[in-house]
Amino acid sequence: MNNHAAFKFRSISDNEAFARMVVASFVASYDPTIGELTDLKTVVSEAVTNAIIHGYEGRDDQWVYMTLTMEDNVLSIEVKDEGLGMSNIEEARQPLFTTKPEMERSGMGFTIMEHFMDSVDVSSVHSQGTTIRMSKHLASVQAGCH
Amino acid sequence: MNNHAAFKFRSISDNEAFARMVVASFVASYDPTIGELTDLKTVVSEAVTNAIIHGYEGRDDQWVYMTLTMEDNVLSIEVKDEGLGMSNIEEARQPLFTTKPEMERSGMGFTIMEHFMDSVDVSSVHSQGTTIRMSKHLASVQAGCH
Amino acid sequence: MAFTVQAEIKKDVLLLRMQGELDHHATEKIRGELIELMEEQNIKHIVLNLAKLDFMDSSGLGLMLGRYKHLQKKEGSMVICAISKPVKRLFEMSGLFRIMVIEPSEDQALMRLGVAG
Amino acid sequence: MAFTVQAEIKKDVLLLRMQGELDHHATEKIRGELIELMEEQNIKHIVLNLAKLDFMDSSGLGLMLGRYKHLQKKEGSMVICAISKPVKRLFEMSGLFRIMVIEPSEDQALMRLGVAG
Ligand SMILES: Nc1ncnc2c1ncn2[C@@H]1O[C@H](COP(=O)(O)OP(=O)(O)O)[C@@H](O)[C@H]1O
Ligand SMILES: Nc1ncnc2c1ncn2[C@@H]1O[C@H](COP(=O)(O)OP(=O)(O)O)[C@@H](O)[C@H]1O
Repeated sequence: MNNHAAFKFRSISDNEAFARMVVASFVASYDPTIGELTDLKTVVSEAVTNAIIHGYEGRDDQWVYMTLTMEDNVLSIEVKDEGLGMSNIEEARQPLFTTKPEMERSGMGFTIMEHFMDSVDVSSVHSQGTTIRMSKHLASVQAGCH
Repeated sequence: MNNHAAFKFRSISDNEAFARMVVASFVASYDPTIGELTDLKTVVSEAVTNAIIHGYEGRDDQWVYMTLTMEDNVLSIEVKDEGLGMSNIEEARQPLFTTKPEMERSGMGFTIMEHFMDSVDVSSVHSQGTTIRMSKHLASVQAGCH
Repeated sequence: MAFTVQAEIKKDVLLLRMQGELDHHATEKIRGELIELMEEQNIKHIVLNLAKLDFMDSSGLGLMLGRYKHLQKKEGSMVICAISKPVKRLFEMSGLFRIMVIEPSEDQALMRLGVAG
Repeated sequence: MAFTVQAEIKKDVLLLRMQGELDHHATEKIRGELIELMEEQNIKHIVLNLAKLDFMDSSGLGLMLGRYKHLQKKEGSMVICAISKPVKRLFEMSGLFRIMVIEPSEDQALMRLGVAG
């Protein structure tokens, strides 16, 4: 069964947990493995946190957008902000690279997304915002439960 | 902490459970009581089910819209469809009234919403769709956890 | 959280142990099978064990009322047992408490219908 | 699912038992207090018991790396114990496994720092 959902929510840090629960709820009916669930929650957490702290630099009255699409065996996740954007995407994706060391950022966000998902696409326009598109093939869905 | 989120998702019956989990996740950080959680999940289930089976008469390629707003102590929930609408709202809200007895509908959906929420507002335009607006004061939030 | 049901037949009594969340999605999945089973096995009474039913909404009420009406025609009855607090509230609100028999435990429910043990 | 942490001090060792979900929201809440506590109590080593940590992302890694660097200046160490599978994967991926000491249990972690029992 294919499915599609789209959201927007406020750029407050409480919504990091909310976004994780939303993705977990969205895939629940496909009987994902615990490992898949953890991976999906982790990458959503990374992308939404980045939108809040890098995109909006902590302003809590902005919108973070997320869309979830389940098509055949593949879950696609898009996380978007209309914040600062970034100038050098290549550099940003390097492990341990961060522009906010004073916030004790580890610079591992993108590395984690790339590691846990099959594909990660980043597009960003300076002072207009950033969109992350990720996809992952879920083994459990392929098994034909749905 | 006030919060706001808006969603749309496909009119498939799997999304009844999804919508319930979304509302539960949205209020999770406010430490609701188990009773409050059950009430909220139940009314969302009623409204989303109605959108799917009455609004869209089972067509599974349409959108159901939900917005959640937490403001001060009050959670507002709006569930909207762009389906058939209804001609007589007064009648529809009567306990045990249903236009789909052949589907074994109990006709208790609106009664349950009214019973579990502080306010329920229904607006509907024939062949344009139906919007349900409900609100509930959450005791736990008042207690000042947030 | 998905819905599952475990069925057991004792003479003309169908014992259903429900688990998970009984909403419109779940009722659509089981209604047909349930009706078929009741006809094939000539069921006269139903015992519903709701101990593990985490959630139910008005679609669940509709399913139960539907089966209740079936049984009434055969002068059978529907006995509900081990009902949880949230589901109990829904029963009270909808008036189902007035037409169905409620027993605290599965044993007591089966006893009432003479098929215990 | 909210994050909570229970702190215990044994000589110059700070034992932290973490519970729930350690994300950016949670790190922002506890970082200040943690730094203060470490300074006031002259902490040299930290033992992190992660048995009940259900979730962690790169913000949690950042918090741990931050404290690790603090301790390093005092020639102290950070010992992680009772790590769960999902959190372990994150540690492996990020290379944290190479710089931190891992012990299977809290007792063994405390023993290593000479403050067991
Ligand atoms: N949504 C975003 N908007 C603007 N900049 C971003 C966004 N996401 C990531 N970045 C930039 O990419 C860098 C690396 O991101 P990441 O790998 O997640 O590490 P971290 O969040 O720890 O800094 C960030 O430090 C930031 O400069
Ligand atoms: N979203 C909707 N679109 C169109 N009609 C609706 C909608 N929601 C409710 N109705 C009408 O109101 C009636 C009563 O609804 P409700 O009390 O939920 O009972 P039930 O769903 O069991 O019929 C329905 O039978 C239907 O005719």
